[in-house]
Amino acid sequence: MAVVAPAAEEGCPVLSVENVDVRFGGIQALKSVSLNVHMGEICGLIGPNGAGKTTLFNCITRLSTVATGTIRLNGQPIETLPPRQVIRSGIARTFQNLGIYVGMTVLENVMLGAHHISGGCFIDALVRPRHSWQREQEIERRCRDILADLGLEDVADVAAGSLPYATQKRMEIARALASRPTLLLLDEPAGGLTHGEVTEFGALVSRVREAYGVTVVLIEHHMGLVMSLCDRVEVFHLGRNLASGRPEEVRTNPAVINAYLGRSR
Amino acid sequence: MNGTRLFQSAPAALVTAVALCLPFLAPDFMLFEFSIAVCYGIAILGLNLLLGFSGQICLAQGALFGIGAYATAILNVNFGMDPIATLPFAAIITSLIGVLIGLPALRLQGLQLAIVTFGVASAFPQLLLKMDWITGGVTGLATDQPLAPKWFPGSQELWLYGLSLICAAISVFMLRRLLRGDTGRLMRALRDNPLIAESLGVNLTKARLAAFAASSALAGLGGGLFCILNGFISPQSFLPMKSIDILIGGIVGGITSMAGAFIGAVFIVFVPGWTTDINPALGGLIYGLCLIAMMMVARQGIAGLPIGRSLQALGGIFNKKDLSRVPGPLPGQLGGE
Amino acid sequence: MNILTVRDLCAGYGATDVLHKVSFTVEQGSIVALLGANGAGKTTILRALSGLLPSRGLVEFGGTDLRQCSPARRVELGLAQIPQGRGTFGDFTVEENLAIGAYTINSKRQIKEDMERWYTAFPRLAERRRQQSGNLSGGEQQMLALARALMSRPKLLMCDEPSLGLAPAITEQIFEIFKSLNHDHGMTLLVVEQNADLTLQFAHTAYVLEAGDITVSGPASDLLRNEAVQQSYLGV
Amino acid sequence: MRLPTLIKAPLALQALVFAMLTAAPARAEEPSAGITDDTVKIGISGPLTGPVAALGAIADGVRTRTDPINVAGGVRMADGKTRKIELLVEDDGLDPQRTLTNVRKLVEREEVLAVVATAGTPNNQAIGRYINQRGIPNLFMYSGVHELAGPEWEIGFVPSFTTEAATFAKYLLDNKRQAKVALLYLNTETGQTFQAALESAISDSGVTIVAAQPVTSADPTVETQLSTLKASGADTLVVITGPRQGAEAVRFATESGWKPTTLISNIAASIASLKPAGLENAKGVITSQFLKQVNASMPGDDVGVKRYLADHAAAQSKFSTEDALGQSGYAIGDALVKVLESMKAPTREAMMEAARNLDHAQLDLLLPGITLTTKTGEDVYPIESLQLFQFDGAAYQPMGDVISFEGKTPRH
Amino acid sequence: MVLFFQLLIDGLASGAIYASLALALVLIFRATRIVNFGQGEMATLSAYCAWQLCEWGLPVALSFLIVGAASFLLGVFVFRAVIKPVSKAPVETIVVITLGLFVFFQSLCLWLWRADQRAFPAMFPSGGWDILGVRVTASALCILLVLLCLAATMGAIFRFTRLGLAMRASAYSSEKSLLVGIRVERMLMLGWGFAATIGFIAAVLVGPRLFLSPTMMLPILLYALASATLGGWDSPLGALVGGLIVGVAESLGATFLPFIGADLRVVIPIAVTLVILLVRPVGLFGSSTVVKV
Repeated sequence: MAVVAPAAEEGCPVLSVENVDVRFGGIQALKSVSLNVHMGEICGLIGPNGAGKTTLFNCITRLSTVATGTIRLNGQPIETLPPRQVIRSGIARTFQNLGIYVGMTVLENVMLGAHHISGGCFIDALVRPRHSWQREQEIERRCRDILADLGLEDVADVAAGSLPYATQKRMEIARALASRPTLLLLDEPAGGLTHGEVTEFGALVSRVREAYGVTVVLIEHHMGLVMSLCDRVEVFHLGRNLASGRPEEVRTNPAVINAYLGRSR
Repeated sequence: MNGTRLFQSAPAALVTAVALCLPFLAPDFMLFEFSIAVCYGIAILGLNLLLGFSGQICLAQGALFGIGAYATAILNVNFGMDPIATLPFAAIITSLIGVLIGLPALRLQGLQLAIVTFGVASAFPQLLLKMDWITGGVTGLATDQPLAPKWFPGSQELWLYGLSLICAAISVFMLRRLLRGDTGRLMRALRDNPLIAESLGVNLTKARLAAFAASSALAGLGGGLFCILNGFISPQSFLPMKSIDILIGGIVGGITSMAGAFIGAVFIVFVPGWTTDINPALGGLIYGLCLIAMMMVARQGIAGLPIGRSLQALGGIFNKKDLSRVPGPLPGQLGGE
Repeated sequence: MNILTVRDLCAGYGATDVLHKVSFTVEQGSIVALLGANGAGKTTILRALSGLLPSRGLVEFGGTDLRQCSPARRVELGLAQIPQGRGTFGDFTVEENLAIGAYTINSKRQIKEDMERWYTAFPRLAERRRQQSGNLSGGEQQMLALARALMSRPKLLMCDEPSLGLAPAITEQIFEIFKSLNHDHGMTLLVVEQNADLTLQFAHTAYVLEAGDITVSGPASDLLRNEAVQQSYLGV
Repeated sequence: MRLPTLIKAPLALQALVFAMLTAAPARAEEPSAGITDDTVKIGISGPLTGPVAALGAIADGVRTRTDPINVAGGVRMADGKTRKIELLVEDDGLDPQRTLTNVRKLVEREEVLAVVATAGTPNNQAIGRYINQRGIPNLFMYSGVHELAGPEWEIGFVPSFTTEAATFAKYLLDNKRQAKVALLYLNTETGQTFQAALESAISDSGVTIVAAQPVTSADPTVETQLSTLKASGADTLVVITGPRQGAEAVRFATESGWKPTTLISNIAASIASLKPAGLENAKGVITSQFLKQVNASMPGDDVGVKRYLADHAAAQSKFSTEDALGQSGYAIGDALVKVLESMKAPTREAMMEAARNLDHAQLDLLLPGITLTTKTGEDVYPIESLQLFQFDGAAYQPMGDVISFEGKTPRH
Repeated sequence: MVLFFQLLIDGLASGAIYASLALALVLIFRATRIVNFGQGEMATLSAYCAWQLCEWGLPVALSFLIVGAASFLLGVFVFRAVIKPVSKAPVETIVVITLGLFVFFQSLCLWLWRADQRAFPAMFPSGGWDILGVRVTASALCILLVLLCLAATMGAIFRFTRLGLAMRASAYSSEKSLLVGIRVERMLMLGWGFAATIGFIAAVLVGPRLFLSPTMMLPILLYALASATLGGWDSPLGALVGGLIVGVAESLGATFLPFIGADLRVVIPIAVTLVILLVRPVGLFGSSTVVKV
């Protein structure tokens, strides 16, 4: 069983998860899991359903509570931050089954991503409308830029719920980018996309990494995407680290084939 | 996206037009009834903010309304303040108490919150009786009548009606400020899916309590106005059914429509009277049927009726944002492993 | 013999139609794949066939005209669907889910037998029979959804994206089960999938749906070689 | 922004109305609004719906009295004209705010001469300022607490709760000098007024209040309160509540084996309302009354009761003949007729004048010896006498004579 | 000390009254996910009908049977007439409709039978026992026993029978239920029918204690809502236990907490509910529906 050595590679990792345990009731969802992600990397997280991948994301974004272990972002421990502070510290995520607001327009959804920058103070909105309005305009401009960058400018004022699934996924990334993240967590971004769309999506993620200088961690079952996109792959099984390495190494690892990929791969 | 425009949709324009024409059309006592409706309308605006826009239910709106009324009465009776000058204080005091009532909302949602707040509404009249050293207990409180100033050429009723309209305009104006921009978005995000909102950095505690505070302030303002209009208040006026009436008004009018708030208020003030006019013995029966029929025809409230919608489409030239509610995924439906 | 005949099917949500006169047939004992991009109307077809959506056009199932049948009656006739996103009852236990799956079966003994059979086939479910199904992992839920659908002893099983969100090994396992159901029990399957690669490998016939219309159809092996299909769905 | 449009409006109209209003009292012979040569309009606002809809029988009771009069041609008033009485009834659900709205509607749209039988103390207080400013008679309020909000234009009807408390106290002082009293009272002005009055009436005597428990109309049951009262060791139970709690108290006494002397306020003591508790359980209950006992199957030879029963049948009234509230309404209607008969001019002032100078007016349903007496400036309380009754399992039997407190009702 | 135990018993007795309405509320919630504010008023109408039949000379048992069946039809009718047409409407709409039912049925009773209170035929003996100075009445005991049986039966039906499973499934998701062959509409209809019958049984139980009047259920509505919330909305047993807790807390609190007293006793059910919900947000017996991201 390959265990990742603590960041021996170049410099301090952007995200470092060390020996994290998580329990739900009587079930131990994560057992001493570790993960290091370096600057500018695209790291793939794969493993059978129920291996604890999304749970790890939830721990990082503080939607689940860590029993033991530490999670650091740029060296700062974040496992005790309140959930709403996580995005402020530079971590943005997307959700497995889409976490978008279907009743709002695309632009509004994306601007929500910048909420922690604009503040959304009720008193401000009431007594200093000009001030909050200026800030609003500024954020809108920036969000429209991001939308244009992702090719969504035409649908900016369309209700998000009426868009095709693939566009919604793209919008969710735009929203994540609006929060000026350093680390982007993508939970099954290719799920439910057709093959052509998956390829497009992969290109988008690469481009976003370059253009916005973000580090990406993604959970994915689509092996084609994982193999072509990721710099490094981390395999989970039954709440533990199973293997780690470059995509081609992992792909041929017998333990991974046995637990996850199946015979045909 | 010019949010400073006061009236964005056709129902709003219609309601405003009717409100401004009333003095020419309605006799004094009707004007008085309409002023009462405006009070309720302001309280319903508060409920709209809470239920329609931030997705939290409060069935204590009638109690908060009463707190506003008592704040005005006590400030007037015990401290000799001019009744009109007490209104801002009524709003602020009610807002603070509203935050207290909103505290359970941090843990409870939906049905449970509704029942707990309804409990508050039920206890309110008894609490007023218990605190008789300041509320006057069963005898109630009589306030000074704010007479129309000398320069005002119209009748007393017209003066009070004008006063109510000004309060309503201020409320709508403030509410619009809250609902546009970031605060508006975050409240809708809170309503449609609080978990995602939190992961987007929304401070749920602050946002929920702020919504309660703003909503209660409106209820308090409406209540203060109610006290001024009537000149006398007693616990009997703030029974739990008042909260239910306000809820009915909000939903009948359309829970995400500001114009609907006032339409709903007119409904709860006038319709019970009309139904007893049809037949005193069958009044309640007809009112009950009326409520049921109303909701079967206008499921989104009167402001959401097709006719309202087509008007809205007409007004779409002015209308940039659609604030209507599309049901988002429930927290439990997000799925995941 | 065709177990299912669909002719000129139109259906949609509200005023606009998503499907524009779709026609296709499913042969008794075959596996039929329905491919297409998001929003092409695949799920709409399944929903219309199950009677969840009002539709126009002819739908004939095992010789019965389905247009007059309520959704419940269709299940009784042997039409089962596993909806997208699993469709288990989250606050039911695993066992209750299976029991409710057999709602149309009247023989207690048969229910009991079937339950044991699927517990044997899916040992993970047997282990968790008293757990709330909402607490199961994605793969377990998909298995439960499958077992639940099978409890009604369907003649035609329709699956909406069975591989969505599942690990490759589990996807494979589920397709193996499909294959054996088809092969050993003669069950007819209609599968909607994104994973065209895998689907075409095991299906007999396939239809490609584009914007509410069937554009390509034929034996699965032909489609595997079709250039247009390869470009948009197979990623060659 | 909106003000200019508002101001321009009905200047002329407002001025006109104002002029008419101020001018009216000046020319006293000119008839007031609501009265013509052949009709007089009277308004009633009361709860016809909601939890206290039982009070709606009062309005129906008034109608029971006026309908037959209209059929017979009308009331012959002191100015020589005969007029029919047109009653207008509005529902307020006992919400003071709605009472005010209703009264305004009645006065301004329907133009009634006066309002009668307005139920509820807060409700009468809510309309006090308005009727005073407008000069609208508010006659024969149905409220046992006489805190007048518009003293110039108001007059009560039923005995004050202070009078009832004094009657009960008199009974105890005469018959049970060392009584230990447990008090179950409605936590509104009703009960609080009674409690205060009872306390002052028994001060410096052997009678003591050992426990008092409030009930609210929203309480599902009052057994908790009764258990507490029982535990206090009292030997006398005084109940000042609505009919439901009164009946519960009676039943509790039987069920729990506690047998105190029970005194029940007349608002809860009607035979009909005690029936659910079992009439045999109610044996021995004492109450005070100002209305005659009506028994439809055995009307006896009382002329007043017979007329009441005849009118009740003729008017097709919806309340039962034994309903004390309907009877009160009938008596109020009767009193209204008396006032109309003695009105010397068709004005509101004349009406108030007549109502304030009733001299031992006898009503059909008042007990013999109880009359309406008022005097301008001195006595504004029409009924200030009560008679004690005890229930024998089938009917109330009088205990002693009418106890009069004429002129002793405390003023506020 | 005798007083304490007496109040405890009194609390259980009044708790049983709250529990009976709570049981009907929980049943309809379990079967249709709707809180029917008109439930109590529908039950009142049924009780009046039963009373009227008795007045007309029918034997008590027979009239109860007839009205029990009629109540079922009433529930079905209400569902078909006003709930089914709006089944896809937002929840607020349905809330207002049930409030409309509340107003309608209350006014109907008021119109037909007027506001006077009437004696409802008692099913249980009126006596009681004195145990060390604490009075236990037979009727309270019988009500409790009947409720316990009712709650247990309902719980068992929901858990172990096909019908119960199908009703729960229909309430959970109509679409998924259709896919397994459940006739969802029929299930919802049954749910309304059963709830109306249970409501009638509740009214029969509490009628003799509260007396028959158009507003007899009004004062206990809040207490019943609190009981159901406290017990967790999807458990019949929870409703029973919740009702008893509310009853006892109220009885003891109103007497022994001087700052509350009998006049503020309405605060107690809410305070107790709040405290329990803060500790256990789904209520005592509620099953937690999994919430995950």
